Amino acid sequence: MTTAPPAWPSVEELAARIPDGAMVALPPDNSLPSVALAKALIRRGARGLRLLGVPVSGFATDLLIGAGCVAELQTSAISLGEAGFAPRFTAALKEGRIRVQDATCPAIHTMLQAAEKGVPFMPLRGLIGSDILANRPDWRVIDNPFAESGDPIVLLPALSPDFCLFHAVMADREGNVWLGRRRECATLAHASREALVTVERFFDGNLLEDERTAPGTISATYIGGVALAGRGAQPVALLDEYGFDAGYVAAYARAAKTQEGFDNWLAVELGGSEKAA
Amino acid sequence: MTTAPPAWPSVEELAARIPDGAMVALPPDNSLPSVALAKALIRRGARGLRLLGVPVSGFATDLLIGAGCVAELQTSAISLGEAGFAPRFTAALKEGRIRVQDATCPAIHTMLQAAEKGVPFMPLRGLIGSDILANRPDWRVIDNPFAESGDPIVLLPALSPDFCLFHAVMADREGNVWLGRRRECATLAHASREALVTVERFFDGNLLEDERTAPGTISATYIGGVALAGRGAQPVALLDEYGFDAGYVAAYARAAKTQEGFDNWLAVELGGSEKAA
Amino acid sequence: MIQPEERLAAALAALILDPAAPPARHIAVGAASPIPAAACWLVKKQGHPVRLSLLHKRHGNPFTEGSRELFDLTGQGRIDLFFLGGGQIDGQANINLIGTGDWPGQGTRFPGSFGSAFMYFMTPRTILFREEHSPRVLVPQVDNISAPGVSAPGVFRRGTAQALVTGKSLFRFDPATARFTLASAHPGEDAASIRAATGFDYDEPAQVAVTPDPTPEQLALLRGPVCDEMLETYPEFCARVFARKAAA
Amino acid sequence: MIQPEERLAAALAALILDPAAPPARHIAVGAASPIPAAACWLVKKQGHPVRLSLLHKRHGNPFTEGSRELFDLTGQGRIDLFFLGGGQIDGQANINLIGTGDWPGQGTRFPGSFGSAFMYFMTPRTILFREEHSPRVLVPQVDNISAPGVSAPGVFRRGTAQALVTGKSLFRFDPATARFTLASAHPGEDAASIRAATGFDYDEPAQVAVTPDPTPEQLALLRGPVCDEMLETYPEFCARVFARKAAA
Repeated sequence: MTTAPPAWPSVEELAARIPDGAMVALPPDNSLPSVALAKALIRRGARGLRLLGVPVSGFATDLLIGAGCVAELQTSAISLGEAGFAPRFTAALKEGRIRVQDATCPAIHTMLQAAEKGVPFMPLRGLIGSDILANRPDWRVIDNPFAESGDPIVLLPALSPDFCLFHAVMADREGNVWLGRRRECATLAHASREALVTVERFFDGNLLEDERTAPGTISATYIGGVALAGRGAQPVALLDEYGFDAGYVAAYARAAKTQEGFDNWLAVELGGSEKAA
Repeated sequence: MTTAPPAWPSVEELAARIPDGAMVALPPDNSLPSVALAKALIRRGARGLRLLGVPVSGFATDLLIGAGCVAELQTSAISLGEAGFAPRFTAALKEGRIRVQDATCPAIHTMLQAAEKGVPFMPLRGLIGSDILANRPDWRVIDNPFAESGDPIVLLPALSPDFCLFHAVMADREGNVWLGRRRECATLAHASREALVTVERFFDGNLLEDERTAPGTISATYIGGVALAGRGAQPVALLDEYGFDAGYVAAYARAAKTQEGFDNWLAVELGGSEKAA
Repeated sequence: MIQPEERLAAALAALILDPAAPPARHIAVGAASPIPAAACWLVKKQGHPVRLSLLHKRHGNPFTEGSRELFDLTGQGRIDLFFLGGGQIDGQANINLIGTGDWPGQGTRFPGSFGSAFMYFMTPRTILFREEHSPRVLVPQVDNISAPGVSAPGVFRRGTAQALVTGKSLFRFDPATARFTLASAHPGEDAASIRAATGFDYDEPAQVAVTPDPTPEQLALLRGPVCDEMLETYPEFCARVFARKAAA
Repeated sequence: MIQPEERLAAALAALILDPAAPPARHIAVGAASPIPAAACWLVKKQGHPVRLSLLHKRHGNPFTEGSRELFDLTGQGRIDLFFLGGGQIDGQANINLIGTGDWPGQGTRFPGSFGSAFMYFMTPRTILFREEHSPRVLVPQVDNISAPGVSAPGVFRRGTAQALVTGKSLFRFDPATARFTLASAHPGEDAASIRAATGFDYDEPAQVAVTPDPTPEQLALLRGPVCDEMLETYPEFCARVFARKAAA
């Protein structure tokens, strides 16, 4: 039984809440990024965004970089998967148009967990001897106070993105959102000041009331806004709803080898919508 | 469609894997402790257990203390809820028969999260000025290395219980267990060396395959053993399956005011089974 | 007839809505706290936008990570107000949930500190609530500190007690002086009876106000929609105070 | 005809089962690693009890906390073996996934370090795998270190590289000397051709063994049940190597 959704904002209205210069976190291509919101940011001509890959970056990030929306990227890796390196990222890095801060996957999770917990830092093993650490003056090495003898360990500062954007299966009237096993988005929502979410459909009930939907639900407490966006993760997969569109991404990768090719691809992609200046 | 479960051990066999002196973690009365396993430990005459309340303790802990199975208790609180203080705990503390280590709820969660993450410690706000901290020589205060001026903060060491015991709704052939929204048991299972689980019923399929069951499932990776125990949480509630039996707990609280009353209650409760010496 | 619990709920609701205090957009209510829960529901049913997280609600419990999620939420600064009690509460707003006598409660053992040693620091405001108002509970100095009323400069702390509400009166707390001031006495009490029943020293105005009665509108809400919300979690309380029983 | 990928999978399987190495009860396989994945499935289909966590499996993905759960699992010591590659790999087993030239890859930028700076320390053993065997990839010293091959005394580390497998040969790694030793050359290669294709210095036995062919039983498993398991995640690989296509 489907009824009309409540008076949710449009995807464009949601994107308009994200000011230029904001730190925006995106999950990777296997964990429900909202490509719909990324495209809306491009349509509104966002500038100076500081993107965070949680913990790595993919299609939506390359798109935003190509469209000139991004000033900084913190991530543990960026690629288009089988379609290879992220072409607009690589070009922007070469041309000095974006600042890149390299991390390693568990470090990004850990910084978000520190923010989730409200502590100023968390430790993480590994990292010592890596040039990642050598290039992160914001990370510290201390001697483990619980060890008998010297035991250096890295402390990572808490990181609270201004916004995180993801795409879920459904949301209810309260603003609870359901995304099944992809519960890592919950930590991201907890750590972010505001989570903006697109969903496939409206759920007419309370997702937290039913024991069967509750465990895959993120409470509205953490959700700043929900918009309806059918196939809003596409070309990325959404659980068992739809698969990864490898052909679409491969076509993008070919087109985006040059800025001109990217611009043409984007003009077609954004269709009738006015393109960002 | 229900079929016979695979060749699982009995509750008694599961309890037999827990040696005397082991550190055993139990969730509180609102979060699926396995009362069935606690009773099996009493039947086998377990001794010297070191219990951990995650983060508080309830009915099963008072039962184990009354039966003489417990040497130590680390917890943030212990009570029988509406039925009042935990009588066998209080008597054992008075008579010096158990060692009690007081904590505060988020500290217990944090110590388990440190173990889950494989780090030797994690920080936590609060606590400074509390006598809990003053009585925990194993907790440290350091100056936050990320602060500009002095900012004392507590570091808590990682804590890995030998076993954790909880009661879930169902388990599949692989050993995956489903407990719905009570996902805090996942952190407990991750942090513990072995999770021993009782369930209401067998699930004939793979709980991690289906997007609807996956988010409330704990992977078999963390599960040391599963046994069937119908109403194995009773008198505690199990999600929407059955409620808290307040009358049963109130009757226990009345009986357990004295050791004699407890012993009589237990003799009836354990029925035909041989009572622990 | 106004029940004492109804008056206390109304008094707590007024403190929640205190315009001088930091806003209470999200309130968490712990175990075995029917009167604070009634106060929160009263505020909500009066039409104020507030999110309530009731930890012991069985159906529709908002947390999928158990109590850890509450503490993390609070760590994030998303919980604005919490209620705490104490087996002992002293004049500096220290609370003792451990027990009397030597550590860990060799006299009378209380249940334990729960999350108090964290929540008291991390919420912008705490309302202390204890129905029993006696020199046994309100002591000059607690035997054991579960959570301190104030902290040394430099110790991270978002807030302190806003007030202490008992079965006899309402005290305001001033963290700068670490002292309570009697704000109002419930009907039947006066300055002298409060002083006699209180083990700690506190400040007192020349004229002690009377804690107001709930309004008829508040009483109607408490006995109707507030009770409806509380029946599942607090059946005994609802039967006793509102003379209402849950459907079988 | 034995495909090169089949030989590599069999060589990796032999390393996984190496009785001298710590046991591999639970192996995790990262993104875009069809040959390591085939090796793991081969071990499993040969009847060895091993748990496989394949991070990019869409259906029945074992993780409900995403990749954080993999890193936590590894932190707990529950992952025994992991595979790592590198845009550059040097003679001390340092790996570079960042890029060539100045930080952060001003020459050729690689995708980034993923979890390597953690996994390389926290798994009891790592198998380095890179099909391209050239002086461009196997360098005397990596330009940027994503994860170091060995660590100073006192730095917490559970293990190091066990071996490096390429399209031309198999090297063993000795963490005590931080050097590779050529263990076998694949058919068509010899000591001289490996030396010429390798940018870093390494040790070499008097007689270089030839990497063995997969047995007929292994080939049957690879082309049958192993391919069945991999079709969904690696359709292109299965089509190319095993000439099998997923059902439409």
